[in-house]
Amino acid sequence: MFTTVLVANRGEIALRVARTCRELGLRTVAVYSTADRDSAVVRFADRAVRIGPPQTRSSYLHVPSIIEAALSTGAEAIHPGYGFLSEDPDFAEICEASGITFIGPPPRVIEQLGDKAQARALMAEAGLPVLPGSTGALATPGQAKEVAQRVGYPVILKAVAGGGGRGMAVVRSAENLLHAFHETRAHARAVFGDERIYLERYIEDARHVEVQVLCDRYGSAVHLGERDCSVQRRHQKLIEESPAPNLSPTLRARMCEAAVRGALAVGYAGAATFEFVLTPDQRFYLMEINCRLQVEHPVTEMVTGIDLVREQITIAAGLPLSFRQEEVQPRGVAVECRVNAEDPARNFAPTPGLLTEFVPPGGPFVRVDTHAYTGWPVGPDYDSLLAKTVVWAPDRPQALARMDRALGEFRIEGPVVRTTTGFLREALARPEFQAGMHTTGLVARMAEEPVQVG
Amino acid sequence: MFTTVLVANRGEIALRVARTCRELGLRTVAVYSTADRDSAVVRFADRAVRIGPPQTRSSYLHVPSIIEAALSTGAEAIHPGYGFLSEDPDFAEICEASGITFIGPPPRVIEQLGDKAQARALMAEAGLPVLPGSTGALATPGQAKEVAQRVGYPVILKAVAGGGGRGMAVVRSAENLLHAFHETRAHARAVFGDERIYLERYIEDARHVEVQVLCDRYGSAVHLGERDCSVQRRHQKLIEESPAPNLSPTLRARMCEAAVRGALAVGYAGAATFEFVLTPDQRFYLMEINCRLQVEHPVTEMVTGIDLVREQITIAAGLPLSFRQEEVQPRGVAVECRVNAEDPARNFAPTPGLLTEFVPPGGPFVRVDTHAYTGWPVGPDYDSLLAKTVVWAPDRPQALARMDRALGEFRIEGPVVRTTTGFLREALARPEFQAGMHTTGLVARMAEEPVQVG
Amino acid sequence: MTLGADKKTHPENGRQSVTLINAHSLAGTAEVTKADLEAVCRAVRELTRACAQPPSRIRLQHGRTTVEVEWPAPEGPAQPAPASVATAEPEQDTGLTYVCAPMVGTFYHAPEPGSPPFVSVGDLVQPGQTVGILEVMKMMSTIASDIGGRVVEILVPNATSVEYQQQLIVVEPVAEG
Amino acid sequence: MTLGADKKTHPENGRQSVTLINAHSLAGTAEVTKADLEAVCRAVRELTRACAQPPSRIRLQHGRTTVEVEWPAPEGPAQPAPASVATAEPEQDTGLTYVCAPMVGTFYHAPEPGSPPFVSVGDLVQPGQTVGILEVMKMMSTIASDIGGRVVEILVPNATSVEYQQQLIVVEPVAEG
Repeated sequence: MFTTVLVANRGEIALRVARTCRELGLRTVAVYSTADRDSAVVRFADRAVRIGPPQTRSSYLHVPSIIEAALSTGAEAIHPGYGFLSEDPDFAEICEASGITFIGPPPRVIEQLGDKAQARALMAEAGLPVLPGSTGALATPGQAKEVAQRVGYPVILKAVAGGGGRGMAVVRSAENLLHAFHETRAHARAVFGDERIYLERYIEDARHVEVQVLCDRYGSAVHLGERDCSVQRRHQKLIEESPAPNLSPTLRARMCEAAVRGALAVGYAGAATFEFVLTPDQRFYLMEINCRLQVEHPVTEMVTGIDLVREQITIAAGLPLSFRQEEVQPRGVAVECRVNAEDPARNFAPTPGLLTEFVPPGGPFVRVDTHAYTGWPVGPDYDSLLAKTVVWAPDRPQALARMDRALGEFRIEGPVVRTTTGFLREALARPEFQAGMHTTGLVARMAEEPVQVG
Repeated sequence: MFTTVLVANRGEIALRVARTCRELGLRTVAVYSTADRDSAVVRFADRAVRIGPPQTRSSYLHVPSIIEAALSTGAEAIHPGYGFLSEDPDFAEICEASGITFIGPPPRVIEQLGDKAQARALMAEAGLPVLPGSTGALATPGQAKEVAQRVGYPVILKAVAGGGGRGMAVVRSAENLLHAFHETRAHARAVFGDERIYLERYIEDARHVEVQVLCDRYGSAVHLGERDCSVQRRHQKLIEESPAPNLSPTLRARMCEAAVRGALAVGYAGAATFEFVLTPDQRFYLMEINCRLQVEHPVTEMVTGIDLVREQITIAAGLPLSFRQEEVQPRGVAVECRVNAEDPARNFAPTPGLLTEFVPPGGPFVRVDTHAYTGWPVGPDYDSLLAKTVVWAPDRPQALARMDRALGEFRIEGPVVRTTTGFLREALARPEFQAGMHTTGLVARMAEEPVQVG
Repeated sequence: MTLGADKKTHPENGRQSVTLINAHSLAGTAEVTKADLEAVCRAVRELTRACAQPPSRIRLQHGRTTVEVEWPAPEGPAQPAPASVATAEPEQDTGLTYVCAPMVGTFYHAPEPGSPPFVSVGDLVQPGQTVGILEVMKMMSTIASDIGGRVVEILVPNATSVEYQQQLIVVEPVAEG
Repeated sequence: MTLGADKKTHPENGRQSVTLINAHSLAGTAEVTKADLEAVCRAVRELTRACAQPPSRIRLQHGRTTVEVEWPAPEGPAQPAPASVATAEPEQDTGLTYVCAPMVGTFYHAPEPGSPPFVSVGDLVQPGQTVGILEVMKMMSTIASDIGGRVVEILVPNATSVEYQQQLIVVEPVAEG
């Protein structure tokens, strides 16, 4: 086992990772940009190294600074959190070349699965259902048109190097394809430095269901059940829960089995998430595989009792999985809501600013993962996630009532700060959500027909 | 079911009860003294009624004001929390006479079990092991001497109307008995308005293990396992956990069975706690029965997944228990630490004052029950409990590491405020506690031999 | 000595209150003693301590001592007004006094239904005179005015539930002599 | 000394209290002694210590002492915290400047082991002159002084890990002409 771990991230996830490191008896090193010098993880960690200015390119994405910080503090391992360098195969490789363990899958696996077109092909080979679409990247607009014709509209164009809901465009008819093709490609080039795109059939009114997998380095793999993340706004998840409501045990078992099979097929090690689209007629197709901890991992922790960061670390340290599949026994229902510093009334524009008051909810079966506190200046440089609120209850109606209670308890004040708590409570109150019959179209429909009060 | 519940308490427990009421869809009414006008529960509740000045006698203990507050707000039920009026049979009776449901056992049961001498006799009759001692209250010092001679020193003198660790005196030899007899009696008269005392054999180096019981109004009773509360300072609990460490399954089963039998014997309804003393040779004896929610109830909630306040309310509403004994399946280990606004360096003197900073711990498997927030003025009028920190983990070593992490995370600042977090971490670190071999003598021994640093 | 860039924040939007001090200059050249300074600081500490929120700014000028303390102004819906501690004490500004409820209960204007009220607006009351009745758990007790004066307003309708220390009747003290 | 404190609420916006302290003061041009100044500083330290948050600004004027302490007070969208812990900019008081690390790495005084250091205390440096080397992942890059002046102190020992913007060398600008 390591003695010192560096957390190459910021915000709530850096604190969350550092917490588990502390519990494992590991010394923890935080890295921070000058904007984060009073951040929660800086206060929490045993050591903190200032690595750069607020701009992520020169701080949280700056590989040499992070490697130097690790070497100078004697960190034997780096946990990348999510986002930033968490799925960068080059970073993982540089870590290993520098004698530092990257807490994540092998660089080769990150590279294979990070190429969404290649991942599609590999998984299809492993027998996982993938959506009808292009084989590999699209060479020309003509090829795109041909494939779209074959699979039928609507289709979705995706960046090969994308993921996490970014770099995608839905095309509903042939006349829009050419324009979308060029636009998506230009966007992919600008954002990911890789202009390759591919095409899949797009399913309307689908559900987003993903399976959490853990694999050790010795070929053992288990799944920790699934999460439903269908409440999304522009492909960004807002509410996640486990188990997925109204999912038949057979279908659940098939999805989980597929995820484990896929992970084993590529020699995965660490924590992976297999994201599936679930169609109204109960078919499921692989969308992508994430080679990192997910934002929404706490719901899985709440129902299984398993600390996913702990497992990531022990796997990276070379320990075999400490439990077998049959020992994973999910219990009850967990729901997570992402409270963002955004103004729903102004199209969810971020609202950075000083928090003059920040009192999170507490009490029975409520977990809050946040880096915020009274006096924290929410900066304009990073994403607007302020607090993940997670609740557990024996059943879904109780969990939803508990979440509504918890969200209502938040006291977040600041001269300019607005949050999404009210919006989330509205979403929770929608009849289709209460019934567990909602799809990824829920938020868009909310905008069309505001909820009835009373 | 009720539509409106009044919470006749303050501090963390008032908020905790109100939270569950909200989750049940009930309107909640808070009552508050002028010292508590900005309290968390006042902010949280649907209605808040100011009932009196800071002095508890004229506010939280003032029955007419609380009844009037309930009647004027349309509350059909009163939850008394713990302390204050929670075990006052007169209050329970006045509630019922006023057409308000008292969320607790029937007044007759509270009265019987509140008389500790009578409770002893009733439980002995029901076949529960009680410590050798006096039959009923002691009439004269001579009688006390006679009984003490018979059961052997050390003995403990207890107020018949006492409980919760108050009104007790340990006597180690005959020459001290007369003095202790008069002193304990005078104390009992002053504090409880009832000078009657009784005598039991006192067990040195014992453990405090208690069993949580739930009974509905139809003769069904279940236990929710036990809690070990052996870390005490002057009979006040500081750390509690479930399950009790190093307790054989047979012994656990016997204790739990005894508690259920005792509850059924007196026609109990609601939540009860049977407190046992567990001797070094693994015998257990009943100490007392508490007719209310315990401060430490969250550890039971964390391992069973059952919301005890919810059960109290549904039982009081006349619903039968919603689960059977075999459906209660404890999982993992939960530990609670009581963080008090006290200065361990000044003999745990309370340190009231403004909280200029209050950031509670969070993250995986941490629950905090607190009414404190940045800006809350900790008042001098009430007890010093600031925050109950509860953690869960699959096993005890992980739970203790997690608790240490969580306590270390607290940021509590104020010009004069001191807390017990450091002291609690020291207690957690003691080898005998880590091994689960500690007794109620732990804290006294800590004072004698300060912990070694490093 | 640490000096920062001068970034004055004078919010135009009025979201933050600005505190202005009228530094009170006394004539003469009294020396500013250490004790004076300490007294000022103590006062500031007390002020800041009394406030739930930490201040956002403190300004202390020494010669012609000036102290400014500023708090961040909460925005949006005003915080639930701290339930006014209603006492029978006169408000400094208006000179009015209030008869307040000594307990939670139901306030009645008259001894029994149909009877004329104990007092009406415009009446003169003597110290100790009964001005209403409070019913607490079926027990009736009288409420008296502490001081003498003229009844300006009756704030609570007849047969209404009141809280502890809730203001019931406004009395304007009548100047003596 | 009499101190008055008024806490008023502006009812029209229902927002923040304004605190006024009228302290008496001294006229004239009494000399402010060093002891006085220290007393003020101590007082400010105590004031700020009582606060949860570190202040964002402290202003201390010497003649007719003025002290201002300011905490982060947001205005409009986003006020990125001034990161000016260590910049190469001159400190207003001392006139000293600092050469800071542009990146996390290992700082070396000399081009290679055994060589004489680039600069020593007392040396005059020209703008742009190399004063050290930073090793970042085996890559060496030179560190230059932005301005000319005399080396006052070398703050970091040879072959030491440094943080981003960590102060390395103190340079006192030499007056021109």
